[in-house]
Amino acid sequence: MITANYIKNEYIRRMPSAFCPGCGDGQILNAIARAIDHLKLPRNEIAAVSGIGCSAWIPSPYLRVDSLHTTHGRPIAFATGLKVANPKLKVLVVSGDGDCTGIGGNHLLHAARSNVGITVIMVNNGVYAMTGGQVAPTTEHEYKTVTTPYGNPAFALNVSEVVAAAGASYVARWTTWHMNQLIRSIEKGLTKKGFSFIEVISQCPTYEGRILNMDHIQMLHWFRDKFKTDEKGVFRIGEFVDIEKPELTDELQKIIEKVRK
Amino acid sequence: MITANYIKNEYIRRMPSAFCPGCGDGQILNAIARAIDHLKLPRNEIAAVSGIGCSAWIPSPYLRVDSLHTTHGRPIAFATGLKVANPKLKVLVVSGDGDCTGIGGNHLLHAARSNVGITVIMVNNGVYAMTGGQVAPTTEHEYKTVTTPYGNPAFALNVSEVVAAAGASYVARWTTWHMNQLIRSIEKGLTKKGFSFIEVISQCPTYEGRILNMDHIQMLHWFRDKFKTDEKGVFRIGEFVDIEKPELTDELQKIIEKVRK
Amino acid sequence: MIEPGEYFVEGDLAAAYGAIKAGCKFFAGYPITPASEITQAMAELLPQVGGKFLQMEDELASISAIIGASWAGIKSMTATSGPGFSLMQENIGYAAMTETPIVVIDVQRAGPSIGQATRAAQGDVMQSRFGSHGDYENIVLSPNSVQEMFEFTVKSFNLAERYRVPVILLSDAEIGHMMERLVVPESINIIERKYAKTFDEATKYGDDLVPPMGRFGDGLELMVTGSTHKPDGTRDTGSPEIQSSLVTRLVEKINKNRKDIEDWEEMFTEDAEILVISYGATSRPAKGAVIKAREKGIKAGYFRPKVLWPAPENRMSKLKNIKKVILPEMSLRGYSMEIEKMFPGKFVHFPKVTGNVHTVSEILKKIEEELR
Amino acid sequence: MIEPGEYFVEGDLAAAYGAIKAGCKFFAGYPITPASEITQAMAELLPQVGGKFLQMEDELASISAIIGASWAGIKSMTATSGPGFSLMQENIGYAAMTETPIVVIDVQRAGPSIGQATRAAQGDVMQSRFGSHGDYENIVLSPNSVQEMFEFTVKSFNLAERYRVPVILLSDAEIGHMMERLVVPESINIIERKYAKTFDEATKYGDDLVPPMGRFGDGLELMVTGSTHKPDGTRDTGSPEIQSSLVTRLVEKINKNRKDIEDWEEMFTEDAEILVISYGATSRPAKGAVIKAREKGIKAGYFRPKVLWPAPENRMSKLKNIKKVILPEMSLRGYSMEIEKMFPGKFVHFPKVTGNVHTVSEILKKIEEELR
Amino acid sequence: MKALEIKIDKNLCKGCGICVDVCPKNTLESSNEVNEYALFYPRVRDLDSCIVCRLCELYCPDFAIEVKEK
Amino acid sequence: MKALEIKIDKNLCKGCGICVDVCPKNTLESSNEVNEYALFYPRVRDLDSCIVCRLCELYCPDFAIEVKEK
Amino acid sequence: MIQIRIGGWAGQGVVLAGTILSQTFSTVLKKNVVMTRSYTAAVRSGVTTSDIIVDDDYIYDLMITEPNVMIIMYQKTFDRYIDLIKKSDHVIIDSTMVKNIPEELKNIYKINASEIAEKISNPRISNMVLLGAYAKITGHIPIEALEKSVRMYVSKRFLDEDIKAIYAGYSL
Amino acid sequence: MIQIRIGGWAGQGVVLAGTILSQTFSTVLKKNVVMTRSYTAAVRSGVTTSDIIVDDDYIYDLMITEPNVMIIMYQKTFDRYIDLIKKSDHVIIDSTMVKNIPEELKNIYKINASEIAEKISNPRISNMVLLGAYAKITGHIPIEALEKSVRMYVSKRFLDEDIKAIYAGYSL
Ligand SMILES: Cc1ncc(C[n+]2csc(CCOP(=O)(O)OP(=O)(O)O)c2C)c(N)n1
Ligand SMILES: Cc1ncc(C[n+]2csc(CCOP(=O)(O)OP(=O)(O)O)c2C)c(N)n1
Ligand code: SF4
Ligand code: SF4
Ligand code: SF4
Ligand code: SF4
Ligand code: SF4
Ligand code: SF4
Ligand SMILES: [Mg+2]
Ligand SMILES: [Mg+2]
Repeated sequence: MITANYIKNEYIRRMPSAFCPGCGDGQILNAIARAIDHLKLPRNEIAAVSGIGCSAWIPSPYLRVDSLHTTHGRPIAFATGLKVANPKLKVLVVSGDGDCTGIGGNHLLHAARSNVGITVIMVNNGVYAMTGGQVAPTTEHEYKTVTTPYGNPAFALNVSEVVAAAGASYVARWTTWHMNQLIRSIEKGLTKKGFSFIEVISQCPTYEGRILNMDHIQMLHWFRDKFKTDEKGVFRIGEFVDIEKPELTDELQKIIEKVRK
Repeated sequence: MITANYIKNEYIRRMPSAFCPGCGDGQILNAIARAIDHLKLPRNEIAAVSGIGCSAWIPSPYLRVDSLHTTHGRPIAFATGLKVANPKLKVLVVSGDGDCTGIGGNHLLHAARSNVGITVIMVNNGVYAMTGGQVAPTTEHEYKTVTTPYGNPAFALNVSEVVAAAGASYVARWTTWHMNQLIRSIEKGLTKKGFSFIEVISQCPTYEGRILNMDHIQMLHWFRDKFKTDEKGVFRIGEFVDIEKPELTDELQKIIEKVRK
Repeated sequence: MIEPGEYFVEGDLAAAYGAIKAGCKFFAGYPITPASEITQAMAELLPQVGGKFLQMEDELASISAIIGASWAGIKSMTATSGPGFSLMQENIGYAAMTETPIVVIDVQRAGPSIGQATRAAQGDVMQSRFGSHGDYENIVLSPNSVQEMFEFTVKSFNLAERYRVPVILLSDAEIGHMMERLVVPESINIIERKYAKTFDEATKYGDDLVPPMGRFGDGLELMVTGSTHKPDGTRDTGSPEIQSSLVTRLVEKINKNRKDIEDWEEMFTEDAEILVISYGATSRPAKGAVIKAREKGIKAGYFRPKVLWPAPENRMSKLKNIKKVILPEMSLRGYSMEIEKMFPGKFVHFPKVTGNVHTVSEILKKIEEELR
Repeated sequence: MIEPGEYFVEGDLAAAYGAIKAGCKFFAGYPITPASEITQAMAELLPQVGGKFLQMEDELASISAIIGASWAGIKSMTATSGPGFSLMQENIGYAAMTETPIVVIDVQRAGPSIGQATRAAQGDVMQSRFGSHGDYENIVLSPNSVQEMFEFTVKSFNLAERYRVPVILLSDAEIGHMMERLVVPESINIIERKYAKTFDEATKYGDDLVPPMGRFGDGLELMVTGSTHKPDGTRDTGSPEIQSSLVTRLVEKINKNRKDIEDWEEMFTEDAEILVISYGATSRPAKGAVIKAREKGIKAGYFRPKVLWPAPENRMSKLKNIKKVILPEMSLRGYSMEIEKMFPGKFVHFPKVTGNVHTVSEILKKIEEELR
Repeated sequence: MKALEIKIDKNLCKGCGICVDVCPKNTLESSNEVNEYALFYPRVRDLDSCIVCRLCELYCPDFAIEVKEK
Repeated sequence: MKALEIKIDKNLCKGCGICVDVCPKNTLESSNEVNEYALFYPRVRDLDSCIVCRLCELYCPDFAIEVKEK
Repeated sequence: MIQIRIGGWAGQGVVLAGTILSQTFSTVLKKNVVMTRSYTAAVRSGVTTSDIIVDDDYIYDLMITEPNVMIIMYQKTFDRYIDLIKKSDHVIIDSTMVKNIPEELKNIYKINASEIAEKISNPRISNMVLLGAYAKITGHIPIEALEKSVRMYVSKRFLDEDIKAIYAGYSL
Repeated sequence: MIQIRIGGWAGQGVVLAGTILSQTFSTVLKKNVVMTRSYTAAVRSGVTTSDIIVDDDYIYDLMITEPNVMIIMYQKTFDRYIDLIKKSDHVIIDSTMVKNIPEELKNIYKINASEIAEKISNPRISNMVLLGAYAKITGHIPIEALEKSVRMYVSKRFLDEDIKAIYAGYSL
């Protein structure tokens, strides 16, 4: 049986992390490391790319692989270049909900559309945590945050649905309560030829907790009780898409072969 | 019966346009003007916002209303500010497929999500026309363009589906063959409280024509024959979404009232 | 709302107060350290005065939205820091080209790139004037206290409305996050926009080169474009003369009105032999050091541009007796090119890029060293 | 592929040829006049040499992608014009901070904002150095012929790899769209990247201040970040010393190696009394005018920076006999601050912002006027 | 309804032929006449056949055709 | 399977109590002991009850708990 | 000129204490005051400080150079600033949180602030206890002025306990 | 120095003609050549020009100042450049497209290029006919050099008709 200690020694660059007590980001790090281990992927064949945000710190510096900690919103675009330049790399993007769908929404859309073979793990904590608890594109209507003190006038984006509509090869949503399912999905994502997207509903006790008026244990229980595969809308979890279609770097390779022969 | 001459005198700033012979952009201008006329909207209550591209020239300078010709990709963001600043205005965005979903995709996503009460008409000619026929996010897989000389390695975005998934109040897709339906949808869009999105499949004889190897008449016939309400994927036309939900500027007004009382 | 009186607040909050007092009714922004406190304050304050706040999807959208709102006749602002300021550059140029009054606050942090988000720097000085492509001029203000965060924000709106330009309030993490006394005065001078009542009026300008601005919804059927355009707004992307006359006017609009816009503070300059030029947070210890130097009998002077761009070149060019000019700043580049240009052969750069402001004694020591 | 020999091509195409010859294997870009021809040529050429081309969703993505690719050990480039160049600024700063070799071509057009897309200008000179927030230095080259579009593109790659900086090839619509003879030589000097073979190697640098670069996939477990970081890549957003030493090195890396990087051309400078300084397209008529002036017995000289940043300051500061310096350029701002700084009291600006290059006779006339 | 006249504005018409194509009655036809931009504008083949449905006006991208009713 | 020892690394544990919550056997409990960051780390209530399912290890965000098997 | 550093750990109310104390000097006592804060980018945890400079004159130096007073609420913070503590005129610590004090340091006011706070309502108002103690020990501010500042800043809900806390600290 | 402007309407092959002519001078005849193009941002339609400067020396002026030769393919272009046409040494027009010529202008070579082109294959190669005529009229280039340039540039599919067209123009 795989022990946490083995995972830590093998895949974690350093601990303790800078995450708050009870933050889901540590769980996601744990899940990523285990998925890599299950697949027996050599560490030098994995590259982690992240943007700016608490969740961007999951791989950088904690995951013991080459890591590119980029600008806010752009990790998917950086990752696309990295993947195209070296298709042998498994390129894993870890991005917050703000990073991935706020400032970075466009890159997400186009990575899904062009089906570039990278894996994006989006940490959905419903808030801009690193900057102090502002409203995110994933914050529910009327919720109060420091930038929506009278309630959010906008609505939450159903990210996985949008990514599915944009053409991704693999889309799944889990919560930090669903550790085993999450690990399994990350494994699937990393082995998928095309673009894979895994949304993780995660707890941010410090800021999301303030909005929801819950502590991290309450949040985990809420994840357990409320998020179901047969739920609707943002509460639906599970695998949404799992298809095969031509992957971008493969297509580029085919072009080269076609042109050069 | 409404004559084109009346429409021209009432709503068109100047003719001839700079569009190529047979370009669908002129038809769309015609449709917009007629929709405004059908609704008996005073011209000073309409503001047109567009980005950069051939289709951005439809309202600017041709439509005789206040027009804001913005930077490439940003018209929806400009329009959001304009609408919030003066909710009485009917704010109409006309945007090319590249403008709207290439560089501007993120604003589209968030305008739909936040349900701001603007109307976006996206001209889908499957190409970057103004800059000379480069691949667009709406170009089909393997099509040859000047930047995909060996075939498009990526896939076309099903824009209306994505906008629907993002939360728009009204989504419809028509072609320049479906003039009456298009006009009806623009009317519905302009009267809709929330965010409305109308995709118009349009012919660009100059560049799209080169890609498809069709002239504009052939393209119109193709639109007529291939695009159906019961088709699948990008060939499906019709109304995709038509719902009511709280609109952004209304919500902001409610906040003001709540705070001030 | 924000009664006249005394407050003890941080600089960011003072800027938000200033905006409200100046009549700002729309703010679109995106969180970023160390400017988020302005954004958060505006979210709270605006609805109280009937204004509207939007957190946008990014900084590109934020600046676009405030330009849009400005054309609806609403005073509008955004606030950001380096990374967001870089993203706003394209549309700062658009605002300059379309002569749209907007206020952008850049609370500078230690860069380049992500750098150190909570720490102070003055590395965006050149960017605040040259960050967008092509030829344009804007106005950049540099506050050095919480009180000035308030006052200069008001002034930014006034200048923006007066000259139809984007105005940048260039602050830094030190001033933005520092707490100090703020006195909100009873009465504040507010400049309101001159509106064109007809289409024709909107196409003409007088000696000040500033045409009155049309407003969307007034029935003028305006044509606004970031492309080269004739005075009536008609796009013209081929004529050499239209390009030349438009761009020249946009630049001259600022140059011609320099006297009205330039602003600075000086002390002991009449007989100074060594001059300390400084701005923003750094100008506080700089002034302190000059005072200390005088106490020691050193003929030191102090000169502080409050408006960085356009620079007070007229005044600086008259400071002839100076033998040496020291520019302490929290940047390796900052304002140095401008000051070196104005004081060739006399210029001594004194950068500090630790994220900390210079101390009085550091600058005093430098003055003494340079005299040796 | 691109055999040595003679071609008659436009500048944009020559740049693409140069990139291919330099070993560029990845291009990510977004169409924009007048740079689209580079993009289109790369789309066509790259697969022929086993390279890859991507049209991205925008310029933000384009520059991000080439930085990502560079870390995989692939020489990468993008090309754009003003509006896109403005959008790239945030990540040009990121490339500077992470010391990523990339080449960005900016084919300048008449601005600000959308301006006149097909017409030439030189308004991005300051932006090319100061467009991103914070303190950094990069390298900017300015070609004045189709041949130099080729040669300077090769040189841009060489400098980028040598110094681990973003290099900007600052061209303009005139040179980009002009057709002229191009000679592709038999052998071309190519500088290849120095790779670190161990993690440790990647954290150390010698006198040139340039550490060898790690490559993703080599098992070094690199940490790359745009945040302030220690030499080993560990993020440190609180320490004054780390901030100061990193940023100072990034700037000094260019300053210290100025002698190797600076590049210029000069003529008749020994005895010149009036000097015409010019770069890019404008330097062609400028040189012609100086030759004509000499024919008329005027002691005119010609000086042309080929590398705009770092500017050839050492050389310029030695041009002592000069009484007047004329800077003709297609901008109201352009390079003027630098030249005014170097030649205080002697500086005469001669801008032309019609979208057209100066003519020989215009510059000659200006020389004669200034002598009167 | 009957048409009194069908006017094609030579300075606006770009000769795209869309009107000819959409006319349900074949009232219009292409011509070999060019305007000053070297574009071939259409002409009326058979005025009487026109049912004044104004589809030509609806589809014309250039506001170049005008059907006058009797 | 039986646990030999359950080690909680005081320097890593942030006292979040997630391990206590997810343990199906109530093997762990909260304590009042704080580490140097003033965080209360959990303690073993009943070692024998542990079934070495390692859910605590799987859920611990900080790699702070280690279950040693007999 | 008075220079005060309040140092603690994220979440201990360091900035609140600093603000109330600064406001006492500024708004109540009409002195010139500059307060700066420092914290790492990690929102999560770490050493947090409030630095207060008080002067009758305009304040030029924005950085604390030689603190007269160090109010320390946490062991790690104490360790980090040991050099400044040695040079300071007054050092006031929360002795519940700072236990490890080098022998040679004699002149330290040890206030069991957290315990006192807990007795009043909860340990989170230990910062207020320390402010009260500061008023007493240094004599820089009358306790009434401090009370006034607390009343200006603190919301009704917490006002009573905070006032109790400053007086508890003052009466030690 | 020779300065040539070829002026026409978008789509008439103005740039192609300019390129082939420039290449004749540059690659075949080893002269220094600069060719610039101008067109409006409207991709759609409008006046298009190719300006060619040829010199034995290095070329400093990038703009045409006093054209020696004007080759005009379209009436609107003719009208626009009437001033330059008046000053030019040689004016060559496609008389099928340019009909409206002021009386006073005598020295104009009227070539019915479009008609000739149509006879060979289609009017789109009228530009090649005009190049042939240019070679004959000005004597600036041997027709063989022009042919060489055409062979270097034009793809096989169109080569025959283009060669025919230049010789047709040359033999007028
Ligand atoms: C261009 C730019 N804008 C804004 C910021 C400030 N910023 C840093 S992280 C962040 C939000 C992070 O939220 P999210 O991505 O949801 O991550 P989380 O912290 O919630 O895990 C923002 C706005 C920035 N660094 N760069
Ligand atoms: C920031 C920026 N990047 C690129 C461009 C160049 N550009 C102008 S229009 C255009 C594409 C237009 O395509 P689309 O939106 O589909 O409109 P169309 O011309 O096809 O109607 C591009 C890339 C620009 N103006 N600004
Ligand atoms: S602020 Fe929230 S997301 Fe960030 S580390 Fe703390 S708990 Fe996690
Ligand atoms: S290029 Fe295409 S889209 Fe643009 S005007 Fe011509 S036909 Fe229309
Ligand atoms: S009105 Fe109808 S029938 Fe008459 S010409 Fe037009 S399309 Fe034909
Ligand atoms: S549709 Fe209009 S532009 Fe086209 S041919 Fe008919 S009248 Fe002319
Ligand atoms: S291994 Fe299982 S039973 Fe044992 S302590 Fe951990 S969670 Fe509880
Ligand atoms: S889950 Fe880990 S960090 Fe949390 S209390 Fe248990 S051992 Fe400590
Ligand atoms: Mg988040
Ligand atoms: Mg398009």
